[in-house]
Amino acid sequence: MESVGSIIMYFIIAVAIIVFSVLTVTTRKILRSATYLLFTLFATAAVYFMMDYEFLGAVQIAVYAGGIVVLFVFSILLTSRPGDNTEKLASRRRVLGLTAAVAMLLVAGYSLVSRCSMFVSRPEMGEIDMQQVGTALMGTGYGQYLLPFEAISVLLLACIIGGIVVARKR
Amino acid sequence: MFSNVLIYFVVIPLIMLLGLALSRNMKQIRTVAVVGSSALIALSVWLLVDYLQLRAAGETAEMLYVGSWAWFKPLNINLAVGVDGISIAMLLLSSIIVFAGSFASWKIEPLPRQFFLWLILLSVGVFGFFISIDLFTMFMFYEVALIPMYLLIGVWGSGNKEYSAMKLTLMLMGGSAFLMLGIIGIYYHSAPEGGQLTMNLLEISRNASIDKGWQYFLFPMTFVGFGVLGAMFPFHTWSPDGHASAPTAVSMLHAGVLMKLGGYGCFRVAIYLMPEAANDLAWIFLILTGISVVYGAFSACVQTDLKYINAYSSVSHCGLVLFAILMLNTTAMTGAIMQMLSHGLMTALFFALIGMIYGRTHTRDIRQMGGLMKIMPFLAVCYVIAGMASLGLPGLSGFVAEMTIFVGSFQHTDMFHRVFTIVACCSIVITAVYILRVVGKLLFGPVQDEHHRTLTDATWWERLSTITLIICVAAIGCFPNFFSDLIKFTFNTSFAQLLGMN
Amino acid sequence: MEITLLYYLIPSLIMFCCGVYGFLTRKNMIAILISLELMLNAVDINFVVFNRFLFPGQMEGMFFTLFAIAIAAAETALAIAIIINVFRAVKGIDVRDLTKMKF
Amino acid sequence: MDPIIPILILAIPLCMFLVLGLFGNKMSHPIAGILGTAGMGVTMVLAYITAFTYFFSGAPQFIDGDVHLQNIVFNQDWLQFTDSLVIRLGFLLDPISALMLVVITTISFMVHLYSNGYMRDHHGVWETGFQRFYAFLSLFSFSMLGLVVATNIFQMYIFWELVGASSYLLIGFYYTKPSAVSASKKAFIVTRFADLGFLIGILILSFYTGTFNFTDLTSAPVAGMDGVYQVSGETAAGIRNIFQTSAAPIFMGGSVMTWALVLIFMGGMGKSAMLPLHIWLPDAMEGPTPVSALIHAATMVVAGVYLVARLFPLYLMEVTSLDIIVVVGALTALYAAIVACTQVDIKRVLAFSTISQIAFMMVSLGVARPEFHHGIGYMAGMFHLFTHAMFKALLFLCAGALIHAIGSNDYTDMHGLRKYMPVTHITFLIGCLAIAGIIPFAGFFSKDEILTACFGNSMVWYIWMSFVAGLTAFYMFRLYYLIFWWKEHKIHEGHHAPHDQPWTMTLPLVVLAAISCVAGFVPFGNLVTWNGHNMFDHVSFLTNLENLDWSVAVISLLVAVAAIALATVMYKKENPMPERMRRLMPNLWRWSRNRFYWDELYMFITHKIIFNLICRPIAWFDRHIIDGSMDGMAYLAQRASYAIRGLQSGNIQMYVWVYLIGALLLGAVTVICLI
Amino acid sequence: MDYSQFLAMKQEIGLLVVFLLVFLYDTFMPRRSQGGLSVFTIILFAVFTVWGFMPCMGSCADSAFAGMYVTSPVMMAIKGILNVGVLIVLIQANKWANSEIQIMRRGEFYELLLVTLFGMYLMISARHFLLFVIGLEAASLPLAAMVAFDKNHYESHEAAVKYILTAVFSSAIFMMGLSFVYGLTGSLYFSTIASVVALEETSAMLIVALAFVVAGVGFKLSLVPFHLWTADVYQGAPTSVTSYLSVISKGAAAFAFLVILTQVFGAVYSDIWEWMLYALVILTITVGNLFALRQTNMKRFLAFSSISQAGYIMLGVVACNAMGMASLMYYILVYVFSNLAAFGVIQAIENKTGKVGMADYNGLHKTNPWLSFTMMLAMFSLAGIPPFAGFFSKFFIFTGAIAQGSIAIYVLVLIALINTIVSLFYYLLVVKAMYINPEQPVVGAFRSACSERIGMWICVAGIIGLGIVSCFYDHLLELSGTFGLF
Repeated sequence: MESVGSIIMYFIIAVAIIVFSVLTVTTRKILRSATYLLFTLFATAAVYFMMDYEFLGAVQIAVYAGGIVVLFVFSILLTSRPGDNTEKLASRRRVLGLTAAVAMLLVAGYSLVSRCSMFVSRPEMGEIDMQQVGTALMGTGYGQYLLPFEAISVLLLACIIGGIVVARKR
Repeated sequence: MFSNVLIYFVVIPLIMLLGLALSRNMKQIRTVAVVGSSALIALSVWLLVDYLQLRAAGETAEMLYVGSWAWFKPLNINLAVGVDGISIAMLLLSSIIVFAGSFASWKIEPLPRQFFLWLILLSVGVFGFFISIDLFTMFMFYEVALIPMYLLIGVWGSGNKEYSAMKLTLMLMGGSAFLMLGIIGIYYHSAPEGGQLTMNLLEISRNASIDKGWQYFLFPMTFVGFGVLGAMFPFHTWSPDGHASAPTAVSMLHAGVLMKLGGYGCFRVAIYLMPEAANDLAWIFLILTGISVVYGAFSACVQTDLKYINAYSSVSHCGLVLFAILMLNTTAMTGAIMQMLSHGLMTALFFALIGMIYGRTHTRDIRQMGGLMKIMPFLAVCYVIAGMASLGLPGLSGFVAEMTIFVGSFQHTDMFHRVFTIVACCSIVITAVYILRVVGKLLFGPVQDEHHRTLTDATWWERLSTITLIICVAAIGCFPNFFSDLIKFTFNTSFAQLLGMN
Repeated sequence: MEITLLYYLIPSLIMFCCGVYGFLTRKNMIAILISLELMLNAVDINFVVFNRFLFPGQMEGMFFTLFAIAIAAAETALAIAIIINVFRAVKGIDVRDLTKMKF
Repeated sequence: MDPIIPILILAIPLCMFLVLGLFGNKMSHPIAGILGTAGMGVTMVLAYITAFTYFFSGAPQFIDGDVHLQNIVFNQDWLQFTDSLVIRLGFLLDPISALMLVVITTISFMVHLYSNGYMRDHHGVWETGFQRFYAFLSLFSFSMLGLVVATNIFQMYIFWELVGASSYLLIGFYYTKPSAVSASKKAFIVTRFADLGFLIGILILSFYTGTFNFTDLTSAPVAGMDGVYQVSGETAAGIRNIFQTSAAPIFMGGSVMTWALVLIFMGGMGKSAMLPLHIWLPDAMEGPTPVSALIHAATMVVAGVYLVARLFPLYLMEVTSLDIIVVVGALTALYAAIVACTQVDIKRVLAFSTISQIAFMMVSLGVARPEFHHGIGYMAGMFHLFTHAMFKALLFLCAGALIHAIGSNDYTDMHGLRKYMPVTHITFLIGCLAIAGIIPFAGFFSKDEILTACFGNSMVWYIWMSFVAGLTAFYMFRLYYLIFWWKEHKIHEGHHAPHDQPWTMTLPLVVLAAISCVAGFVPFGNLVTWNGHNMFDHVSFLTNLENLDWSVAVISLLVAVAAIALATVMYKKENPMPERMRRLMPNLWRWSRNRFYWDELYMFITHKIIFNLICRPIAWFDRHIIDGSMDGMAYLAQRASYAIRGLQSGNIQMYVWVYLIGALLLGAVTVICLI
Repeated sequence: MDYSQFLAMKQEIGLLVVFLLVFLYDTFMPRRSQGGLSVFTIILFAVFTVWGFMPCMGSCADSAFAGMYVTSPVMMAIKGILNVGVLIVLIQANKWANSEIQIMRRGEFYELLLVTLFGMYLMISARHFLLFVIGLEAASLPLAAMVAFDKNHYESHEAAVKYILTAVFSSAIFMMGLSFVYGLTGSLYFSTIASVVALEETSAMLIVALAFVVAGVGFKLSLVPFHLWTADVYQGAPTSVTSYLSVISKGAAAFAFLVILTQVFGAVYSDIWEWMLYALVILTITVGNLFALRQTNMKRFLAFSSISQAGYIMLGVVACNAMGMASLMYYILVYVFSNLAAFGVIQAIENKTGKVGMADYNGLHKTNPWLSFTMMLAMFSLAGIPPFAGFFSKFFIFTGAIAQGSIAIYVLVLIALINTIVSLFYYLLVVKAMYINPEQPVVGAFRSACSERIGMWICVAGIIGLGIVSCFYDHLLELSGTFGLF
């Protein structure tokens, strides 16, 4: 049995996620869209916190909200021209989008709902301390992630090089 | 490996390819072509003689000169060779036609070197096919023989050549698609449960492990696959267009040898390996081939293009080959092989002559020509001889082959088969109609086009080419028993117990 | 009332579908990228809640999310670079203008 | 008998053919002519030796008491189909083959000789292709000789085809003439069609009996057996048994054996120009006249008769088939005789006369029964074959001489030639008398015996054939008078008066005329009978005369004389009677003149039906349906390619949509199918 | 923590060393010796490639990081095949990379290329989905940058956008699927997932997860209907990048696909994904062929051709046996040579004249006989015509598939075989353009650069030799036998 507080908290977060997600993709102004994305990301971070993954929540806020959204905002400012803000949607396109989204919802939803293990409630678990996270990140054993960590560093390096090459004027 | 004589049937053309690649002028190209093809004839004649001696000495093995060298070892795919009387006959036929074809394209233009390269590559495939007894190698050589056709027709052809070349290639490759499936299927049923799978024809037939249900599936695959090349109705339509557009030597080689690959394959793969299905399903294909015999002949009656006439006639004659093979008795099958030889030589002769005539008159429309007997008597006489061979005049090859087929087919105990034999017999009349129609319009009668009066008769290389073929046609027609015995021996050794034939 | 696993999965799924919808309907390429972020984010939530609800003894889901965030950042950066590049070339970022190559 | 002579008989003409065919155009014309003629002469001598040895040497392998035996001089395997079915090339010597050897070589030699003159124009310029002509003649002689000495039915078929081909080549000798080309084509195709029947007949026969050999099919009489049928008892029983017990003894109302025999007879009908298949023979007159004499009068066209005679014992087993032969023969005889009465082209008259006379032989064979006069019909048929060969060749050669002199085939260009060409006139008259059946010329005896045989079979056929005999006399003399009498010959300005031909041409006429005069006295009954038994105990020059059935003979003589008289009245002097006759029976005249429209009927069937309703639709079907469906597949692929190009719209959102829906469908469908 | 485990990753480490050396050379070498960069890279990579085949690499089957990373002779072989391909790409790209426009970016080109190759290595060797995803991203994100390399061409930009957006979308779908898998099994280790899947009964969630996973990897393989980006990207990207995309990237993805399906989901082969793959294979081959029929741009044409080739490659996966795997690898090997030969010619002509239309190839054999000869061999090999290697690879992949034995597989193979006819048609169109079309040649006679010729010669040697010389396939088959997947 959950505490009432956490239930209320959940609903707030859930509603925030849903509403801001919808707004993100429906709002006409691109800058608003980025803002709603930011809210969604915050809501997501809140979920992480609720799940007791504080570290993850922090990363979410730092990287996503702090990094990516800023990137978006800059690029929007860089690329937007007066009059660009409003876009009208052709109804055909909207229908296509809706069918795809609804189909996705139905299929994935059905597959989730059809499984009974989806209805378990949250088991008790203590907080994960940073020590554990650090060990897992730097370890080579089962359930430890040194190799992906190293690999992603190469990936990031490549993306940096790629980004530079692409962005370079000539 | 090189101690086996059969390998040289592939090696010689390969050396020729090398020689052609190195040759610089027309003279060298011709030298290579002539020397190489003469070597091939010599080799096949030597093989024939040696084979007969071995047989006379009491060799009773199904295949002689058998050799097998591992290729893709884990799959047990080998480069396996071996010949019996039938393959030797086919090798002989091929080498003769390659020889005649080289002379027929003495003055080919443009790009003579490339032309000969492709032509010889084609013959690599042909020879390889006939010496192989491994399904994989056989199939590989089969396709090697098909693809040069595209360029040979496309580059050196005439008329609507692009379309024809494409159609021919695609249809034949379509056939080989079925074939490939059939071969792979056979491979997986080539040995009893747990045995070593094999592609070797002899071993597969010895194992006899393809159960009936699978035979029903695989037999049509392989038969249709080869049947397309054998111009079986309704998969024959590549033949008229393809032949019409092809240059002379290519028509010769294609109708003369390549179409035989179809018949040979039908018998060596489809029937030899799956006799039960052949026996049970023969009626379906008998109907189809019976149709192609009569249908091809009727179609030929109204064509106006010389090559079309001959192509439809090939449909009819090759239909007879498949028809006879399906009769599943020694005589009819012997007849089928003889018909292959006969048709190969005679149709090559036809195409050679048509090519020569076309080279002079620049038309193949029989309505625009006439009285050529007066203008180019040598070619005209040869044409008449070819025509006579085609309509089955005794003393030429067509007669003996057709009669063996008819007599053999009529020995079948089933009424259905005999009735169909009679239907097939009708083709001899229709053949006479269209052959004489052409001869009458083309060679006899008054000269139609005054410009033709200035044309010259055959040159020496053309004469050589045609005379070679005529001699062979007459040789088969006059001494059929020699060939018949050569062929029949195979059926008596390898097929008799298989089919429970007399 | 019990807040079960599904209660978290449904919003995340809706978020994902919103992302799909946005990708399919928006004209602005940056808006499309934003939609993509929604989708990736939804996936992250999934991993986390699965981990938390079903397999609390380990941290695979969490770490996956961690790395996924990094990857998302990288691809967003690269994508924005490319989009800006396009903007330089065609002076516009309407995705519907990018149909020169077709059929 | 030493096989060297028989081999030479076949080999010399073949060699001549090869030599003349391959090297002919390197030779001068006279050498080619002399070579050919000499070759044929040698062959003739050898054939005479052979025949003489056979009939009169008394060697035990040829004759056993008073029975002529069948002797296989040599027999070489040529093509082995199965263990029992083997084509052999051999030399069968028996009465009919010996007879044919003589006939063929004689006529052939005469024709060779004659052609030396005929194939030159008045100024002595040789025809183009003179050497080729001789080569073909040799080829024909070879084939025909091979045909008659065949030891098995397939050898016969082989040479049957070869004679057809040589006939084709010779008819089309003047290949620049379209009519000659089409005539040769027609001849070949019609006979080919008949040969199809022959072939099928052979197939059926060999399927049931398991043999091709004549000696097995119609084995020689066993010594001491007074068999009704020439087939030995065992064989006969065996063959019947085979046919009766085999799977399908009855097929469409006839026994299988009847069918086989009728089909074989169909081959004979084609070669011998019996009724529905006769149309090629009149056209075949487009060939040079010596060819007509050799092939289309004396030898090849009687091959059908020979075939029936050869298999006669088999036919006797199925009397139905003999009845069919009689009906066909009788109808043909009458038809041809009627047509011959109205033709203008003299060669055509002779051609129809040939058809009619061959039909006589056929009828004769058909009515022959062992019960009646030891099967006199068989003997009569062969006898008539022999005599007819002589006088018909004579007539044709005369016609050739006339044509050579006049330069036209029509009697309207001739008339009153008796003064200009006396030798031709006399020999032609002899020929006419012979064919009309006037005693003592050859035709009288043979025809009389045929009528006797008919009489023995049925009254209807007797009357019918007598009537035809009368018609024969009438149209021959009509022709004779129209050529040599009727009115004075008109010589065109600048033309020489017609005159007799050089000796090379007249000599054969004289020789043949002489033979026609005396051939009737040959005691055929002791040479050629259906079972080899001699018919007469002792033989003299007058045997035939002594053994005549006078009641029949007198009647036939009367009919013939009456017909000649009628012809004399009508055609000796120019008068309007023929015109009046024509008005009297306009329809009959028109139909007869147009040969009862058989050609038109065939034209209709071949062109309108076979060509336009079968060949063209099939060709169309092939191009548009079969080929079209192949092209259609390519077209469909192309269309499909265009139809789905919208998928690749260039719009990335579309791409993603397809991607997503694809993935979802993949999942959803699998879920639906599996759960 | 045992860092010596990194030593198990010999090839990855080696590749990173190459990458670093190139990076350092590019960054720190003085400007005047920059000219040697290309040669340096090529030689370095050649050494690395040869080293990969050295016997000292051993036939070690090793796993590290608690099973997160696995290497075995088969994987070494497939990596070796990729190396060869990359080497050829590098050689062929030399001219383009040193062209005036690209010269200042060529260092980055090499670096990015090596990183993507590293990503592919990870895809192949990963036995953990996180590592796999990182490999996948490393193999696709830098490629987007490479696609955008041709700054002067608008198409290049368009292609890059299309590529990166769909790639990210696809990886989102893929990760969604992964999250489902994780939810089902509680692990991302292949071995653990496999054991749980084998125990569980089939559920809708597993199927949907599998569908998403298939879609995600199918995107890289450009299976229909996940293929739509392919043509545009291939057409727009610089030709060197296109050739890289079409062979190397596809080959790695195909192998990874095989590994995932058999190692992770092997237990539900006949239940679920056999049928999914049937549908995908038929669609891929057919649609790819149909689109290819009417292409006029050579690069776009080869894009569709490569789509249908991917369908054939998938037959090796459908087979789900050792022979299928060997055939798949062999197919990739042959495909590398055949396709790169074609791209080599296209590149040579494009570098010289800038023309890539099929009509520009009309009458090519008159002016450039060797180029057209190479092109023809490539086309024949792609179409599967003996005695060229393509024939053998097709034959073996069909044989491998049919080894599975059901009637359905016969039908599938028959459909594939019938499609080969369609493919033959369009391959012959190219041959026709070069040899048969009567028009005057568009492209004048020229001598292609030395590096291009070397590249083409290698390809031609491969096309001719790979099939006839049987040891390649035999070796692969032997290796697959030791893989122990099935």
